[in-house]
Amino acid sequence: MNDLIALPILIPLSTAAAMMLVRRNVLLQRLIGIAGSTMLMLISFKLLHLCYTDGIQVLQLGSWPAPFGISLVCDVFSAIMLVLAGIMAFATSIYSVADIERRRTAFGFYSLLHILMMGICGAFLTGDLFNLYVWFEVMLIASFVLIALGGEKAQMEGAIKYVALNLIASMILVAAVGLIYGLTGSLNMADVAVHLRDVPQQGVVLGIAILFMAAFGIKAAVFPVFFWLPASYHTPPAAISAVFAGLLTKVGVYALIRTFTLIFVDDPQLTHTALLIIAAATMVSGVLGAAVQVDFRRVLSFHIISQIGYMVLGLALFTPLAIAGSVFYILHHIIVKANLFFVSGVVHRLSGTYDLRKLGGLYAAYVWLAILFMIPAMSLAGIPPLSGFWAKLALIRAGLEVGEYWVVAVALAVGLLTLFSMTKIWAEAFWKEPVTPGPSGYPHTSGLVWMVAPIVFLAAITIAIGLGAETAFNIAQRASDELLNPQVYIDAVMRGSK
Amino acid sequence: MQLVFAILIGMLYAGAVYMMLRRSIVKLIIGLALFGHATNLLIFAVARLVRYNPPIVLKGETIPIEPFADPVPQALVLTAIVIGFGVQAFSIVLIKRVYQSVGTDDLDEIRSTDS
Amino acid sequence: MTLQFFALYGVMSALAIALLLVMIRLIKGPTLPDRVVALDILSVLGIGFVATYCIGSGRSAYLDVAIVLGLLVFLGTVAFARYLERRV
Amino acid sequence: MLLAVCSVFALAIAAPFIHRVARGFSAPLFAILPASLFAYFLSLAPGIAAGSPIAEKWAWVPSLGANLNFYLDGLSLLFALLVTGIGAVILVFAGGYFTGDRSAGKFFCLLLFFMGAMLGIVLADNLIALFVFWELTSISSYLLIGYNHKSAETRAAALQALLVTGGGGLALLAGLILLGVAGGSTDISSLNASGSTIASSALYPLILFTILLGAFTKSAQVPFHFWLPNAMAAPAPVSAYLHSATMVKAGVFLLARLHPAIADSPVWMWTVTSVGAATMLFGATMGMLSTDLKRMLAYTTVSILGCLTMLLGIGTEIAIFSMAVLVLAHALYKGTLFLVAGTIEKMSGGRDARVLGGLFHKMPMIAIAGSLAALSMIGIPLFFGFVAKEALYDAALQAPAAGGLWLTVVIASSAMFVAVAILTGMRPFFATTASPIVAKSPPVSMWIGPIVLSLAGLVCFFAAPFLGGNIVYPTVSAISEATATIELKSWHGFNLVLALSLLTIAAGLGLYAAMPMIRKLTEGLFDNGLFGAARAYDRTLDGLLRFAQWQASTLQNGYLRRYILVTICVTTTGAGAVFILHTDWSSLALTFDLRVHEAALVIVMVSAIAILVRASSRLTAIVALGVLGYAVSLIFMLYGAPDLTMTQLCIETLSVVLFVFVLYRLPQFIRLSRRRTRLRDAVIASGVGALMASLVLVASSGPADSHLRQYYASNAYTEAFGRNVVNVILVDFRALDTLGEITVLAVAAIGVFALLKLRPPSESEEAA
Amino acid sequence: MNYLVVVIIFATVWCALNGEFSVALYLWGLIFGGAALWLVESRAVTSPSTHGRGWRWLLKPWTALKFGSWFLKEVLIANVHVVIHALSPKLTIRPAVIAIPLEVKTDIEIALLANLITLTPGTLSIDVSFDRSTLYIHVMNAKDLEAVRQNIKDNFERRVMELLA
Amino acid sequence: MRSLILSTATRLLMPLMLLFALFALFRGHNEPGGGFIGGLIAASAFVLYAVAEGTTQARRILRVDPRTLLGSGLLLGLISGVPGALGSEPYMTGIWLTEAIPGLGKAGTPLLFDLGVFMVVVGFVLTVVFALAES
Amino acid sequence: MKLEEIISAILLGAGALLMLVAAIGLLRFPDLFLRMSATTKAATLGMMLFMLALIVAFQDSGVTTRAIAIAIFTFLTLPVPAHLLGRAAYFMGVPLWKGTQVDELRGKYDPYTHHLESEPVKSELPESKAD
Ligand code: NA
Ligand code: NA
Repeated sequence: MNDLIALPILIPLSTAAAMMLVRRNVLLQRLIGIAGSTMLMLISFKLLHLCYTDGIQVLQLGSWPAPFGISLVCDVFSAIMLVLAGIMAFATSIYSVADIERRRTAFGFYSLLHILMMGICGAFLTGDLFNLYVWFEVMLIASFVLIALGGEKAQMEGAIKYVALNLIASMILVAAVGLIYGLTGSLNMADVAVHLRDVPQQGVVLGIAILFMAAFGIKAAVFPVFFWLPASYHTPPAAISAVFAGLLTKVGVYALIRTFTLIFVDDPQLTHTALLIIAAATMVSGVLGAAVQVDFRRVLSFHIISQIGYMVLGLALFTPLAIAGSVFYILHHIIVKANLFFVSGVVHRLSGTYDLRKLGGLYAAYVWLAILFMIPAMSLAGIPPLSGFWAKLALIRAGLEVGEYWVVAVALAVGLLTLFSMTKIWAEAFWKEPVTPGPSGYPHTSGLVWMVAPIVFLAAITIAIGLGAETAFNIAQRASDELLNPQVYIDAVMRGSK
Repeated sequence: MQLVFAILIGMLYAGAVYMMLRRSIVKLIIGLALFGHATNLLIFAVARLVRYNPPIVLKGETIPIEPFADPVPQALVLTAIVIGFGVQAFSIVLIKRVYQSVGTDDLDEIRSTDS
Repeated sequence: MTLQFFALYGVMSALAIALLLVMIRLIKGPTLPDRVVALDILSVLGIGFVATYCIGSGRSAYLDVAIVLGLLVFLGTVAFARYLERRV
Repeated sequence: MLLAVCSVFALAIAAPFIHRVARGFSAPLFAILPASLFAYFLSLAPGIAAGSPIAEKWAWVPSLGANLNFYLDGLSLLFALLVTGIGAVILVFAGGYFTGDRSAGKFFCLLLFFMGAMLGIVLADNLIALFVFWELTSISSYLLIGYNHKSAETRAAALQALLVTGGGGLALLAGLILLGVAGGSTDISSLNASGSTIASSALYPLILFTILLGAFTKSAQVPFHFWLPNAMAAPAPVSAYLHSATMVKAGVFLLARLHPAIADSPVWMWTVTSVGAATMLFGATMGMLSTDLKRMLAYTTVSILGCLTMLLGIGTEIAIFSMAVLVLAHALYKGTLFLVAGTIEKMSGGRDARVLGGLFHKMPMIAIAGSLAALSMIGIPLFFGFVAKEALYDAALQAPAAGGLWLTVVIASSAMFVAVAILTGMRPFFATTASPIVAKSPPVSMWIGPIVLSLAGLVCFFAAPFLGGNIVYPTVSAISEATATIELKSWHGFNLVLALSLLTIAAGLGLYAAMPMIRKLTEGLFDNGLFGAARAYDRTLDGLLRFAQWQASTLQNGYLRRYILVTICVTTTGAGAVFILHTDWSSLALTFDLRVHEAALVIVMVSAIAILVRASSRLTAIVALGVLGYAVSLIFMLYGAPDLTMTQLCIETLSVVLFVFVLYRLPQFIRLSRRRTRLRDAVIASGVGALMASLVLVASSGPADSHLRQYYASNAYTEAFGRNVVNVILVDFRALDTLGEITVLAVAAIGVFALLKLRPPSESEEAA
Repeated sequence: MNYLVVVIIFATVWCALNGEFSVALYLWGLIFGGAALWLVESRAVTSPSTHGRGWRWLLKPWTALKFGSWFLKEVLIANVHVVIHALSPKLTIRPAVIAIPLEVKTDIEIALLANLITLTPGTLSIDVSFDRSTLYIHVMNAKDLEAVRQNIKDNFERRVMELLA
Repeated sequence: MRSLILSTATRLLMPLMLLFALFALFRGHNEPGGGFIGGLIAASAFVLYAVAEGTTQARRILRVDPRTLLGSGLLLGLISGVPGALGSEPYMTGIWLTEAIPGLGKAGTPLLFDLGVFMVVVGFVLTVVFALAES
Repeated sequence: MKLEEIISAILLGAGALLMLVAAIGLLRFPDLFLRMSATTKAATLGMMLFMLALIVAFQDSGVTTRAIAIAIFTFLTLPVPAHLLGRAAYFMGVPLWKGTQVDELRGKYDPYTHHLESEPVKSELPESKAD
């Protein structure tokens, strides 16, 4: 038995709980926060290594055999996601030292961040549908609080929309889980996958599949249910936006991929065609939304949607290469998108605004920042040899291989528009001459190194993934192989239980 | 009774949706609360309803006496209720703060963070 | 006719009618305190309900529900009353 | 070769630092690397001419077919020499051009970066690697065009170039992938060996279309030409290097590189040739009619690119031969002319061909370089341009189809080149002006480059046999399989081609003489943006943005109600449709077995819902919500769930308390929505209700066989020592759920506390 | 002293809740009762202001029993009235809100009196004046207001004082 | 605002409610009850006190900040799973004393977990209610 | 049916009838105070009867003690809401039934401190806010 798998859940929780006990001491909170996230990152790398060499890892909590207890399952896909969560936790913890003021820290920012991580890691690890719902809720409530933490007016307005729409998604999810239990009498994903095949009423199974799709789709912010994201993601401080933008929506994508490769695979004609259309519409509407924005972070927010479309595209195409492409895309996008939000935070630090119309002159004044922006921005636009290129390449190749030319055309066009948006930010914030006079009190450079260090760290990862794409892609392919052979997963979970 | 409960759950959902589509934030929260009730009852009912016998092992026995109610949906619903309570508490405080900082409870006037 | 049957059908029906009457008051109001009173009596009706159900099902485990009803539910009414007074 | 490419990139990265240290001497320092690479490649030429290309293979991302494979044959050698040789010259020139500019480090970095990418393109033997470098040139071109980024026009031009070439690049990516799929390999050399397989593949039309799109946009073929003249917003060294000598030829290079693989079809022949011809004619015309020095040069570059494309379309051996020669000749004279124009601009501040004149005294060396280059462009014997033109005429004459047409285009264009050459290379120096133009004298570093390049035109004329043997022939044999039978000679003797050449020059002189009249006639006719592709680009971009604006204001309109409406409708419609269509409704058995008290509770709940929906007061709504909650808890009790009942009762009570605490200061409900809206919402709500009801009904219609229920019930007491199975599930069997759940509570508490106590500075000030 | 009494009562309640009176349970009851009381700061419960002269009524079981049976009787009789009023086709009631001057002084006395009045059908305590001198009650059917006032003073208040004195 | 009748009733009811909360907590493994219900009842007792006597008084009575209960409850819940993981069994494996404690029944780590739940629930409700009442 | 079952049934039936009466009272009585009278009273006795029925029916010490505990708890909690609601009703200006003979409480609440005095207070109550 392998208790290591539980650590990505337990480490953030104990970190968070410990910090709840030292509420007054901001310095100690920061220390514990960074220590906890470092541990999380290291453990997740260890897990990835373990999964890659030894295959799927399973932990039956409380020694109750599957499907009766809750199984924690770590396959390569989960492990990849955990590694990303670890990296994000680490980077955000450091970034927040400067970006999150004392008042927010004193009111539990670091606890919330770690509980968010706990929920995210739990969602990646669990092999149980209801438990997945619970982790979604943990994540959700932590994100609710983080998005509202600070109480600015814009935050309040964004939060109400975020909360309302995400709660609807949660309710849909839990109803769907309940229906699954009614149909199969089971909650363990592997067990459900087995039992669902024998259900006589396939109509209700499909209906439930759509409910799952809707619930995870809302969480992932796909067309046409993405509204909450652009309404809220630009409202909290940059550190929070970054971790949301990078990780949170991807949990929805993770869940979509997990359920639609493991559980709802019997009628891909219907479900995956639906996903294909959703993917295309998501890509387009997201990128078009971004095209007209004039706020740094709002541009980025709309792009999240667009890129979620790419990730769903891989799932919809449903070939080994496509799924590997999706996994790779997630892998790349989390790092890159979070980094762009980090950069936006630094930009705000330096010029006091996120408004592209008011920004300018950053290229002349801060070349290092320009480079740090360019790396993730160009990666996002799919410019080789950065990470985004390989992700796009895999997906486009997968699309061409199965002859879905229209979707490839859409994906390519969206890629161009992404480039358009990135250059827009570049031209407005970096190239253009600044509007004078800027807001008073800026640039505000104290502690800036805390914010820049994680940006450099993530940029280095982006370059490393780009140049060392073979390694990353091999891991993604392994994940894809496992995902497309659900029997392996089922066997691993059920091993020794009967 | 399965039929009656199905209809009841349907009505709860309908009420919830109708409330959520109103312009007042308070109604939105009430709608979400209704949604929660509907969902809890759905989980409870879809796993079959059994009258009288709770899943409790009586003194001197080692298993509950059949027919006993399925304990699983009970545990699930309990979890969902408590989670829902936590979320609801947060939500209603949130609407209070929204009202304080925006000065209205008309959702149609809360639009500044969208384009 | 057994006690169980009487409890589950006869007594329960009477309580059900009482419940509906309370609902009518709840709908009619006319003032908010009237509605709160209706809410308040539900706890007593509930205790009756629970007791009857205990007898009808032969399971005393439900009795704890009655304790909660007796000990706790009035808190809602108390909060309401305090609120109503403070609102003026 | 990997080392060569990497060394350039490494130098690019180091450039800003070196520049900071070396200041004015940095440019010559930088030039050492390309110059030595030039020498290195030149030293390889004999070997390659002898028929032994050099291949180099490095695995990169083999899973995606991307490898750093390089291949040096005649074609790549020709272009590699151009890239490095002209690169070295341009670097030196740039050193003078940017004298005193302390931030020029960025420029050198980008220029070197571009050089590395361009070198990568011409050396790559792998489709994906080629594409990688291809995109890098687009990006560095963008950054270089926008070097003077404070001007909005410059930024727009840079963006335009990027979008057009980037868009084409994406099409190219698809094309390359398809090509890889059709040919079963991503290695260009092996694809080139399987041209017939590819041409017969069903994917061939698509492959051709996408690859041509990529090549045409990059090489500024009509109708994608417009970005190139606008790209003249770039500093002169950039225009000379990227937009004349190297990058814009990448498209041509690509067509040549893939020629064996994809050119084997009539579609290719007709498309490529006619697009090329149209571009040639159009570019020449526009070049002649322009007044801005750099635009004139840009348009003639477009024209030459068209010509090169046309030659590749014709595809005969002589055509390809001619293409190779023209590439070389054009790089030399056009590079010079761009540098000359750049110097004039830098020194005098003017670029208008009509006004400039009399600059010879200020910049004699530049004047000499310009004149030499102009003569080469005109095609005067003794200059390499002459050799190129001869070959060109030959190729057109020998074209297998429509030769007359191509010849006409070539002659007409060449005549116009004559006028442009005089206007750009000679007139600014020798014409007399009403008032003398104020200008400074350029430093050595600025004239040494143009002089070297223009003299190279002379040298090449005389070195034609050497070039033919070592560079042109290997190029031809790299593209077409036949062994080269044509010789590159400086002088062919008096023949038809020479006669045509002379005719061309005469016509060109005539055109030059008639320029003022032509200008007057065509004034305003070809104003930029008035017609053609540039306008289409603007309109597309505008339309797209308008559409995006519309989408944003329609979808993301800020109305939460609308969001909820869409979310719920989409979910319900989707789930409902598949569910209803795929369900066997006949097998559904409905049971109706309800006790009085159950019915009463149901009635209570339904009336509570009714009160809620119609409530005009918030407090009534809360009371009704409370009643509903209590009723739900009693329902839990009726079906064997005392734990649930108690929890629900407690929570309902506490919820009432919370609601009461919070609603204390909120306003009363007002009926805000219209009747029609309410009706619509009611219909939607009923739909959702109906769907959920039927889902419950169908999902619970099968036999109940939960193995979980059985397992928990039989093990709760014996294994987990608890009689209350529900509690055992909560704290033991599924304790992880509970752990998550209490975490939710903890977070909610922190959240509420923070919401209430942590006010933004603005609000706390108001309070104080 | 008061503290100990309360803990013992709590231990008894603990056993009652468990439905079993064993030594082990009683001990746990003492522990948990003590803990609960400690948690709420025992003074709030055991202070004289709450209990007046303390828990001496425990030592007068006879008085307590008499008090209990009297109260039961009152409830029974009054219930009949309420049933009649509620079911009679015409409303024949004559309600009133009247003030009752109080002699009882401690919190527990006043509260017990008020609660008894409320629990007994036909009467309802509305509030106690701030200076604790007057109790305002609602009477459902008062033909003679003075008689009602007198009944409350003589029966309710006297018995409460008797029990708690 | 203070009501004598409410205050007096509260002083009696509140400890009774707490007692019942403990009862529900300890008996939850065998009869209806458990950490959630117990916690909710205990919290309700303090809420009642807060309504009757004011939040300041209620906070004073509770002695610890309810937010401390959150952290320590979570930690307790978390740690209760550790003993099970010390051997070769997975995390959260229940460890039970072999003999039942007289008057309480069998004791094991799942009950500690339930205690953690209890603390978090109390902490949650009180953090929320106190903060709301004070705002 | 055994004797204890019959007794239990009678107790249950009587209790249920009392609750029904309380509900009828709640519905029929014309003002808030009368309604509260009706409910608290009938409920008191009705509940006692129910608890007795439980004791008789189960004849189990656990049930007996808990039933008694429930009765005591209820007695402690029942009057409190009635008192608080009545008080609130006065502040809100909820009208008394027109047949009420006297209202000695009117005018004795201080609308600002919310203190109840034994003598009439001078200041006026705000107008009705009932809904
Ligand atoms: Na989310
Ligand atoms: Na929820």
